Amino acid sequence: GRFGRYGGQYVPEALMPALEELEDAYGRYVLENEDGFLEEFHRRLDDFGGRPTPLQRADRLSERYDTEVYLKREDLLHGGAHKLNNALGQVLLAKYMGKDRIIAETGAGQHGTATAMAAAHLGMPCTIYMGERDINRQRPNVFRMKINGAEVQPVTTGRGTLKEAISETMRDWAATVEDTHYVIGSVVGPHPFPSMVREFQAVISREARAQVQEKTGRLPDAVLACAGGGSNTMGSFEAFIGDDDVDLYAVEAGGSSLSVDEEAGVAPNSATLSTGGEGVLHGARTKLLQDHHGQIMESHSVSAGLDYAGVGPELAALADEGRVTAANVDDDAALEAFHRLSTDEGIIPALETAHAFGYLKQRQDELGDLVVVTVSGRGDKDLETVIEETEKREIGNAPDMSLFSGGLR
Amino acid sequence: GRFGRYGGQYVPEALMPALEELEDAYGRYVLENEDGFLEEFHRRLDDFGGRPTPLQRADRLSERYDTEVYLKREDLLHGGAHKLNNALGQVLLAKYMGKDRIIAETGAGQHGTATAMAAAHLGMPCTIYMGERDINRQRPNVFRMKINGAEVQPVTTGRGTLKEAISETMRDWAATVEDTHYVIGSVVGPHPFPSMVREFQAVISREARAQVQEKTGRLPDAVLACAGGGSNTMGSFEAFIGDDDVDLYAVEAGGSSLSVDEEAGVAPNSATLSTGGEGVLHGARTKLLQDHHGQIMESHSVSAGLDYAGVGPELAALADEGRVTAANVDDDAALEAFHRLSTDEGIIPALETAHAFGYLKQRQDELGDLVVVTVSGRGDKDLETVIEETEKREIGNAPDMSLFSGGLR
Amino acid sequence: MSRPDATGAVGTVANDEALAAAFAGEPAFVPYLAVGDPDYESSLAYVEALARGGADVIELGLPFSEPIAEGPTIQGAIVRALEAGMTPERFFAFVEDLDVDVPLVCMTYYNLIYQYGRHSAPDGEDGDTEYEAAAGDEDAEYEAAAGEGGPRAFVERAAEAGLSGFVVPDLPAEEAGPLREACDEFGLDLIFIVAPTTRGERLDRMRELVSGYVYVQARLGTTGARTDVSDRTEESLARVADWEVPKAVGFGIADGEQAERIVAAGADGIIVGSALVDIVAEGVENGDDADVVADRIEAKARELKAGARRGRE
Amino acid sequence: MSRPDATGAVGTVANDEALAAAFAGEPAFVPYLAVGDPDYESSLAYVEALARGGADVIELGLPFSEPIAEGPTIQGAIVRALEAGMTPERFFAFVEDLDVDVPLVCMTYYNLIYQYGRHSAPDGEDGDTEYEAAAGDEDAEYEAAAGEGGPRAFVERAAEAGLSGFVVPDLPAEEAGPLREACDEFGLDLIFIVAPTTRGERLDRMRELVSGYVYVQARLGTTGARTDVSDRTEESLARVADWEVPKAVGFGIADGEQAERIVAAGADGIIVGSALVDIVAEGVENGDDADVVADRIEAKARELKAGARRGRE
Repeated sequence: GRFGRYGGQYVPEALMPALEELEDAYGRYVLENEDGFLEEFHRRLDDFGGRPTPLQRADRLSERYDTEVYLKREDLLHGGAHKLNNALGQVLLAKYMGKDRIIAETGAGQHGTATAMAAAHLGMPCTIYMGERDINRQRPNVFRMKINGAEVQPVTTGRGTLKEAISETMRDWAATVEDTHYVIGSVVGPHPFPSMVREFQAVISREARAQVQEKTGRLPDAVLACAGGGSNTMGSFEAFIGDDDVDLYAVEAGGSSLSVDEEAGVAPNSATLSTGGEGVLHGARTKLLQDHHGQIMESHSVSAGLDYAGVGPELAALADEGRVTAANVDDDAALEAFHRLSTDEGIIPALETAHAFGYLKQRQDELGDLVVVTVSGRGDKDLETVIEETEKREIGNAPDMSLFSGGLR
Repeated sequence: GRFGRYGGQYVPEALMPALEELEDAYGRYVLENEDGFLEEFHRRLDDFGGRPTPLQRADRLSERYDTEVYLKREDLLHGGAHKLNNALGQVLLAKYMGKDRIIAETGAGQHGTATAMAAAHLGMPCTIYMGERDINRQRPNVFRMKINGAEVQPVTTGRGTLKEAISETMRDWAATVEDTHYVIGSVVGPHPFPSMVREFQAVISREARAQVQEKTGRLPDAVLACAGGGSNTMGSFEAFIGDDDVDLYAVEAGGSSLSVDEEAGVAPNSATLSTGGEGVLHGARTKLLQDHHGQIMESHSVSAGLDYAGVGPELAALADEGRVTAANVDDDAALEAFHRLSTDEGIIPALETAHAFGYLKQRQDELGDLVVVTVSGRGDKDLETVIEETEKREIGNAPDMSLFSGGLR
Repeated sequence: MSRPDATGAVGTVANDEALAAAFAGEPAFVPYLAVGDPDYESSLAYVEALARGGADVIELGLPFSEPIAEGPTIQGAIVRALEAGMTPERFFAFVEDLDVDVPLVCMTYYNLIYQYGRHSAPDGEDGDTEYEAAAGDEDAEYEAAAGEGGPRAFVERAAEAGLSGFVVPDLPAEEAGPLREACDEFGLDLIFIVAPTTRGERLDRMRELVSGYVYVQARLGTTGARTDVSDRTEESLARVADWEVPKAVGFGIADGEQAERIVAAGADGIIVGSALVDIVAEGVENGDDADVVADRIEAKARELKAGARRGRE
Repeated sequence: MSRPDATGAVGTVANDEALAAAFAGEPAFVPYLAVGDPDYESSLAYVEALARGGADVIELGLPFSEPIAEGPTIQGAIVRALEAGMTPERFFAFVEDLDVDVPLVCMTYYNLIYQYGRHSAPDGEDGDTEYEAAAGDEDAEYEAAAGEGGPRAFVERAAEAGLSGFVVPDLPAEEAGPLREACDEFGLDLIFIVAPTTRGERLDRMRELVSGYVYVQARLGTTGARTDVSDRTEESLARVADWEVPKAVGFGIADGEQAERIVAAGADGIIVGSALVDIVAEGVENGDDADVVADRIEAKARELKAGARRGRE
């Protein structure tokens, strides 16, 4: 449960037995494949989820940047993002553990929809906690959860965003821990979640590593992945960690600025790896955006899915060690990259994903001859935001939005 | 170009040379694989599109209906529907033909988005015609097209729906036919479109036939696919046509009623195979919804993608021959099936797709022991409609919509 | 000029020499209007105004709900006519009501021709039964009930109404066999459109089937008035130069000057639709009296006819 | 009762026997309030009212922005306190300002303990500099500047302020080593929460680390007043029956009757938070004077204390 100085289990005592039980189940089913868990997991990931996802050469970006650019297409996973890898793994594990209810928190709604889908697929009742403000920003995702039969619990405390939803889910868990499994959505939280979620997401890089060698005969010079909590990042890096010549870039949300406003308790970014300090949040010691007292800051990103004040402890440790390079890209560059990938490659990426492509553009000359970028999700969920945010700025390569002056409706 | 009494080329003379040129190119590149067209097509379908799509056992439906139900997951194709198979094929063919511009029509927006994606992927300028009314009903899809760099041309004539958009696209083509390729979105229109689109979509059933044998060791008793124009249907059936023991069911939209209102020129359904008469529309002789004068009726379905007054000529011929059974399912049953698949299997289907599942429910006892149903697309695009239409009805298995009384925003 | 094997038998009033004759003298002016636009009575007045203005042949549009070959102007006329209740049977009644002395050609889409008389349950109100009664053919009725469509019934009725021929924009030579046969049976002409893209074998095929006149499409695209005359007009005319039928050029002719240039380029006649429909549309928009609009149409017809004449000088 | 190896050296005013002593006589009443809710001055009055009402120990909540173990009631109090500007340094000032004669326990989340004194740029305004000055330890200052957090500075300051111990709801025994060590160094108690799910080895581990008293969680879930007393309370008490520290039961105790039942079930004391915070929240909502609210709090405290006493009879 430790990654250098990070990790651990900073949770109420009532949850500790559940974490011990989960650690035991994770060891037996996931690491040791007891009862054929892994076969079932991978069969369902393939048939229900659509794995393996392709590794696609990006013809026009490769030409534009004079670098071989390959895309790991997690946007094609069922639900539209890499989130299902983890959600399906955990819901299945909960089933093996004999749990009979699933809870999860969600910010942008991607983890919530993935969990609701996985729970419906496996016949598990499911409650998703979501901040009221996020519910209003992400109504289509809320509806998808409800359509999949999940109960969606609005969280009205605080600003009504991800941070509050996590706290609220922990509260539910504290009361129901004996028969309920909490599906944490990223490589965050108390041990064994960071390891377990990374293990479920590692399928991304295990596939990508084999695919890139098959297509190009070699390993890439660099792997780029956007980083919020870090599940996409850790999943995209895991199989390459031992390949010392493969540079790993975790691209965080630079937001509107890397500065912070302590008075207001706001960091207008989510660049936790680059700018955060060590602390304890949501069950783990890791890097955080916090004020000097240790109160957690409100983070910000144009991409709701990166908008989190913490980051996975293992990723924080890898960044400290220098194995992973922490980078960040601001809102403007992410939007520009969103439009670039859409018009040049016919792939509308999630705004989270767009950050990785923003970095690719900025550092195209330094990343080597062969770069793999994970397309962590599709951008359908972000259309409304992209319209609004594009209108506010001068984005040279954006299409004319005049048809949409009234928004999507 | 003939399928029994159906098919042909009923188009303005100005377009005939283009059809001859297309027929020639289709024969050389697609049928005879000149210049390795098929390798490139399938490589791009795999890497860009995400093929092969899985064939998934639907565990809970299988139990519910006491029949082995397998799902062909075209909803996992890039763009969210089977439409890309055809769009990518045609845009690539246009490139091989030396065309330098793509046009297409779209109704619900699925074909338009697929074409815009394929055109962006292959670097072809692209204009999509779409009825003004459809634009207002399907704004997210319009935005996706624009984001992919396509020009979206609103069609203001008539009711501003698919029918008018097709006519308008034909007009553009009549003026630009020498350097422009018209990507027709279904197995409709003049020869060679019905054959060519079927051939591009046949990848669905070629994969499914191999997959179902691999998973179950046998061929299915029945294959079910929803039918609007018929591209999903023909794609889902093609490889099974020669398997006489495999029953093929084309499920059309029964709308609110199978009756027609000649006075108003409205058929409140799109059940062309079941209720239509022979006639000539949009370049082909086929079955149509028309009044006794031969004027085309306004069709209707809760599912915009099935809402078309014609049907592919080859499908009409197969239905006449009895090889394909024409069936239909009304709006209520389709909505019920939409909710069923969502809650039971964790797959939110397109409303088009839901019709096939509505039929599965109605005829569960008659379809045999092993049934393959094509999930032609995902339902994200239909959320708004589902909220509205579910609120209007008594759908027993629908989730509580109270969170959404204000719609998606 | 009709095809050699045309018979004109079967008691029709159509004159299969009428179209050829219309092109025999000076360059022909062939105007088009959508029948029933904006209403039956006005439309009668407008067509008669065309005749007074010097029309040599009149193309009467029977509106179809999906006019894929028309531009926005004529499409607008078709929508107005359909909304005012135009049907194939009313169209024939209109032809019979017309008091003009020039040959009339029906321009419509194939589905209306194909469906006519196929259904056995017409609505009495709009007089569809008339034809069934008039046809009085038990076999044909049975065929219709059995769902066998085809152009014969429509052509027979057209001949009876006094029409001289057809232009069917969505019926290329490849699909025209049955209609050609019916036209031959009832002595009507079948006009084909030669497009700027039509070349080689396609030309030969059409030349074999065409009668009355050939409609030379001046440029690519759909119908609609333009201010330029495409360079391609001369090329197109050259391709059909040795055909035995008269060559009428259409698509985009809007004024006398253009008419003059087209005829000077070698056309035997000019076909004008959108420029005339524009006048109807303007009248509808301004709420003008039908008389006033008819006068404007007549004046426009005179201008075009005069232009065509000048082209030959 | 403090652990045998606690020293209480290093010039602290904390009394490491204070908590044990508070449970020594009759059943202890241990109320909780969030410090600074709804403002500094009112909060002082409310805590003093608790003391007047018979509190034997008072748990003072230092508000943290992510209180994952709290229910909606205490969460509301924390939000109000943070909005009113409560900080760790003000919290210590508050403790020093308090005029009460009962031992005080700091209840907070680990990040605030961990961060304290780590940053070298406190804002003078709220008195953060005080600690830096008071500490006067060059090494500690260097450590803080280098970003090495840890509980030592916080515990030292707490001892100086006169606190007797800590309850840290997100710090299980596994992570409690450094805090336990610092508490030992400065003579403070570290209270652990035993949950209904705590069994076997986990109990042993906590028993080894706990001092002051053990907080027995009456039911699963988060803090919050309830009308029922869980059956699990007795089970939980049984699990810690042979521990040498007093057993205080909390979670869901709302009135004197419940307090009575809990003590009758074997508890050495009762912990009550939400029922008291409810009174504060009601006062805020109704805009009541702090004096009036303080009286209500004192009355509620008396009721609970009386209930606890009855439980022992």
